[in-house]
Amino acid sequence: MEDKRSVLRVENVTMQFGGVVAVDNLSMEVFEHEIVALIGPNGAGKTTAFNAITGVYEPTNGAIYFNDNLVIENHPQGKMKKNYAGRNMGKYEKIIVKTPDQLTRLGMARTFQNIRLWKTMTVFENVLTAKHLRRTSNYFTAMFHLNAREEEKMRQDTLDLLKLVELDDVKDELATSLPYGKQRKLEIARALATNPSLLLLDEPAAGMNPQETVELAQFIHDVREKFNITILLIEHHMNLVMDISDRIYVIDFGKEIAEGTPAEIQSNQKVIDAYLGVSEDE
Amino acid sequence: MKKILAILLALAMVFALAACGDASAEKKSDKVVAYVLAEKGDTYSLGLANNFKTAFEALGGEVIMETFPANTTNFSDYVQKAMDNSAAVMFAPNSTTVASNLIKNAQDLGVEFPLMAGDTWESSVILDAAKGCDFDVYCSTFFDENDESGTAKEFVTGFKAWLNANSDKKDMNGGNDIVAAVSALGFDAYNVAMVAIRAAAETAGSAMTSIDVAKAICTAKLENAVTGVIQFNETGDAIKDSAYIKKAADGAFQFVKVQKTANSDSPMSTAKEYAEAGIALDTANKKIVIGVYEPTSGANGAGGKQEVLGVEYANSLDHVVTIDGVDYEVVLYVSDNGSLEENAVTAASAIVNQGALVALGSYGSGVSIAAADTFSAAGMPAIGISCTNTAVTEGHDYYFRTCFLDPFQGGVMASFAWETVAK
Amino acid sequence: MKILTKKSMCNLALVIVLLIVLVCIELFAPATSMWFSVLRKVFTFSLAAVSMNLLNGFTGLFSLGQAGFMLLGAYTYAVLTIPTDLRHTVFRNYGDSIFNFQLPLVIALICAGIVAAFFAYLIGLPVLRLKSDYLAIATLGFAEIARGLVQLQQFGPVTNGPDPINNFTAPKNILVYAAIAGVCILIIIMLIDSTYGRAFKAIRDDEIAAEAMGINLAHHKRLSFVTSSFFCGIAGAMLAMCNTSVSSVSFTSSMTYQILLVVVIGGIGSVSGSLIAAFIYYASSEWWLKFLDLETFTAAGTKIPLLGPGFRMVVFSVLIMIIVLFFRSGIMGTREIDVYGFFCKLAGKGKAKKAQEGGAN
Amino acid sequence: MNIMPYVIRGLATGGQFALVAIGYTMVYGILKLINFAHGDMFMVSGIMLIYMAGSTGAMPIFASIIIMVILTVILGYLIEKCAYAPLRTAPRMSSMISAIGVSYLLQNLVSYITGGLSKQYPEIPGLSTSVRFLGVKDKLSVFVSPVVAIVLMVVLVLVINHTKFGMSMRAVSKDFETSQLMGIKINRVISITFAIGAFLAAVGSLLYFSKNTGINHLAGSTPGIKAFIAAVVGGIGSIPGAVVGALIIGLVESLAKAFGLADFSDVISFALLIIILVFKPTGIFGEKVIDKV
Repeated sequence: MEDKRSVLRVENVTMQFGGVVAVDNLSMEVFEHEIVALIGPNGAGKTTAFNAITGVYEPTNGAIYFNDNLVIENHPQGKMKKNYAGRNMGKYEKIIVKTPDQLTRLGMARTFQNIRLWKTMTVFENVLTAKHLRRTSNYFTAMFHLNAREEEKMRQDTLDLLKLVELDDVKDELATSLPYGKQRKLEIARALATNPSLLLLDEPAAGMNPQETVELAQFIHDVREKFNITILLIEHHMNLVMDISDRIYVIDFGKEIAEGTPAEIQSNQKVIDAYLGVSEDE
Repeated sequence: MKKILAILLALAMVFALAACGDASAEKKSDKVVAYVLAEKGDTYSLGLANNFKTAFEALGGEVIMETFPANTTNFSDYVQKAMDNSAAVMFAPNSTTVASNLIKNAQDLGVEFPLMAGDTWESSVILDAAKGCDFDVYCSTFFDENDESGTAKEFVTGFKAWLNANSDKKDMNGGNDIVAAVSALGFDAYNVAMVAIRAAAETAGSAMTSIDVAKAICTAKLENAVTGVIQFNETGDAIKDSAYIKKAADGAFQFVKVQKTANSDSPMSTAKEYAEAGIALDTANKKIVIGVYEPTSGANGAGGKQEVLGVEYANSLDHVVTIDGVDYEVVLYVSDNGSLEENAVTAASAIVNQGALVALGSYGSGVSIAAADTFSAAGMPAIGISCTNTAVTEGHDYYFRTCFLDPFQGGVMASFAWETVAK
Repeated sequence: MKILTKKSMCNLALVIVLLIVLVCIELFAPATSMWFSVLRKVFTFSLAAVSMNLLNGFTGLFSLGQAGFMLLGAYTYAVLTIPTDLRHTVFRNYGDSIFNFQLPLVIALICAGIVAAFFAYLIGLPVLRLKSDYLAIATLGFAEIARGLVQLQQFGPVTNGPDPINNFTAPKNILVYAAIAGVCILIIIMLIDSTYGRAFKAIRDDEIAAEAMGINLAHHKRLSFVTSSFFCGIAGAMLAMCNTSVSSVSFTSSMTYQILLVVVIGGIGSVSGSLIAAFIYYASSEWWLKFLDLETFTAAGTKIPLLGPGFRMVVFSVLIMIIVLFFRSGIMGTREIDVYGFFCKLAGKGKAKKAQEGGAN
Repeated sequence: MNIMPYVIRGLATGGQFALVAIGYTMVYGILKLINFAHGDMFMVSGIMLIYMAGSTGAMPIFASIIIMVILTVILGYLIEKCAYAPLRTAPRMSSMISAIGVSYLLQNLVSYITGGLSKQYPEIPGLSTSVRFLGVKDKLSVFVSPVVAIVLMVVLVLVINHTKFGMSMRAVSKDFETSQLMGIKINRVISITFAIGAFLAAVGSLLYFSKNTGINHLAGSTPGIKAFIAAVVGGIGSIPGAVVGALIIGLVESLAKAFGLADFSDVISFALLIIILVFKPTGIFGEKVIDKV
């Protein structure tokens, strides 16, 4: 495991809103070309951790490294200094804040739990617009259409991408008129259009029937192969997680309670207790 | 809740601070102080205010001048400022809408010094507002209703009869038959135009164009005008050397005095040169159109309508011109500029569109200036009736004017104010 | 990118036809016809409407500051194009203007745009972070501040204080207005079709998704706001040309509401909608519906009820309510003029049915 | 320089604006909508009284005041029903444009009826008499306004915090959908909110126009905008905030005039608005709202 390059390293990340500690000192690592899942019962802090990693929230404490260089670091400030309940109090001094678009520029693209496609745009335009991030033209060359070559390349790449994800047959449909499964695939395709090296999926199988979940599992697997990409996903559907994940982190009440391959996790007593509830005497 | 208490405590503190402010500390300047209040962004108001300031300071007085933003309705703070600076007179050349609130606020605050303004205050709105005030309200104007001299008397009786004969005309005048100065000016402007048209007919006959009328106006002279002899100087302004001062006293304007100042201008000897082709005489249906470019709606609607009435009354008395033995009917075309500068070009183009030979108006300097280029492009002369800002005629060869100018009016009121308060 | 697809060819043809009509009006219409003053206003306000649409319709930023930027553009243009000899007469109350040179028309227009864009950049820094309705009020506040400051006598030498500015170069030829408006609107259309235009539309549809796809919100909002204000400045300069005199009194918030009305009638998010609506609104309000304001009498002398000064504006305000309540998408909604598509529909009625059966089996 | 008269008149304008500002805050709290037409409703109630009891009308003053208040409340109710209810599900921009449309309609309608001329507000027996207090001579309405504003504020705060209806208003302002699920009749709550806002505007117009008696169709625009700035300064959504914000705005403007900044008085209140929006968008009393992804 060690010779693999570390793509994402989360160090002692804590999220505390007032008195509530949503994520408590979470540390995890995702290596190149891996599919890692972060699971946990409802309200375990998965989504909060995910939003801290993707720059939507600033973590109260801790650091996040992407391809081994520091992207986010923070330590308790102001009122939070007094009532900070977590550990590693003094370990982090620097304050580095990245907005979601800066992280995406670095190569971390994400999707959303409730699909957020651009509703007035067609399938093709949704993916084409995501190409905007990797543009080389500046405002004026684009305004006066002097970047015709780059525009042509963007459109061609979008077509190729849509073919890869088998959405080219509906490329001129309005994005929101597609069936649920296809909308999810489109959202992933749109994320891929920003040429990411790490894909972050926020409960991709939410609201899907078993048939669609199986198709999605296969799709995520293909994406990793075709695009040679690392994937971190948070999910509820156990069969999806067990089916495609290389490694799994389990968190409960914000704390990490287990880490390992799907087989280890299935037999791990703490995980079972967390999910099925434990008798009080533990 | 504790935030509310904190804020109310702070307000009480401000109260206490205000209470202990010593009332006696007003600076006592030895000079006679005049407080001038003008509307920000209003060309007429600021033009008059600046001229009053220079003239009053030249006479040895001290002037505090402030402006208020448009649409202000509460003037108590400004009146309070005048009282704090122990002003002897307040000069506030503003529209009647502003004046009605300003006078009422001055009455609330128990003001003793007189309030003065320019010609806009010569209207029934001011009479209502000034009812029961224990300070004097003066305004300068071009004409006085009970001026006994010759044509004025004849005009007043005729105009009153005409108003009472047509109820819709009376409504337009604000529901009464008080003769507004601007009606008298409208009457004179129409007659000057007629003199010019007849002079042009003499020289060019039925081939005459609006250019001939313009040239005729340059050297025109109206002896028995209601507002005194009318002749134009080099820039096209009537040569005026006196203004009537009136006081608003319980429901009517009382004539106070004629304030004279020297005016060294000499009348234009030769007509100006005009390049444009101008508009031809409508020989086909024997009609001469005179454009009436006035605000009949918007903030200055009231004044504009009264001006139109003066022109219409004059038209009812004299509306036929014989050119080369043929009788031409003189017809009026009223175009409303809604007292807004952005309508000026469209309203003026409508008059040009009607093929008028001369345009009369407008009430309000801003709209007049805005239309000047449209008239000059069409080669049509225009006679300003009550717009007093210098910019109306300056640089516009086609624009003339029968009323006096701001600098004149500012100077006259400054000398009148100085005489009434400084002695 | 193939520029000359069938669709754009037809649209181009339409533009050429309109140009020919314009040239005819310019050459043959009688000098006094109302077409001139109306068309000048139509071109001015269609540019203003399209630039407002770029901001409200394509980027989803609801701003009410258009009157302020037009004011800045109009003043910049007017002050920079007064002939040096007339300069003293225009600025007579304030000594002399601090600029004593006269710029050619095109350069002055660009300066008008640049000044408006510069102030847009300044006010944009603090204001663009705000939520939609707060942004509307903050920009409305900016327009009022701009008007309040420009009127100040202390700024006399620069803006001539409250006195109107006139005697600057004000062309009469409607083709000049058509050219200026045409070039600017073409640039805006090309911008909307470019990758930045797509980024603006992404911000409009879903800001959070746009940020997640790597679009720097603050930067792109500022670009859209500054560009829209740049073209608003030019529209302001054109308005100065139309009115041949500029005074801050006419740049009130009701001018912004009028432009908003034009954008709403045309359809928020449709450039051709704004153009059509600008023509209909200004042609009728300046000319066709002018009779609503005049107290006209029938032959028998009885007064036609309701007609009278101010009635025209009542009709327009009722029009806004009807459109915003019942025709929310306006004339064109978010569609653009598609002459080619229009003819296809007409010509291909039969063909389309057959194609449908063909496609079905 | 004795600033007491400026302070009193500043608080007076502040009090009058406060009653309008409360209307803005309540409507924004519930519907998240800036009711542009609120200022014009204030002006319409003034014009109504003129046509009933002023020079043109002939009804006794007290009867016409009561009728005016009732008519204003009905007007507020109608505006909500016709202009905002149909757009409840529409995008935010449409309801904002509809608000601007109503404001435009009211202004142009009154301008058409009055011909654009300003009319004189009738004498209100109590309020219009001038009186001397703390060394300042002015109309009674000047001294009464801040008191009335604070009293009505206290009454309203009690109603909202301690009555069943008040609770439903708070629920609706916190979360629209869930309060519907909880069986609160949304439309009734909204209509009553508009009615209260209209009532306060009517009382505010009584106080304001008895002092500034010349009214034309634009008389509502400045108070309307100043009241909204007050609502934002105080913290939109909070009623005490609206009153305190209005008092502050009134004071700032009067003191600016006192210290010779009269030329800038309109610019100052808008500058204050932008500063508050940028540095403390929730205003003095507002609470932070975190919108989740």
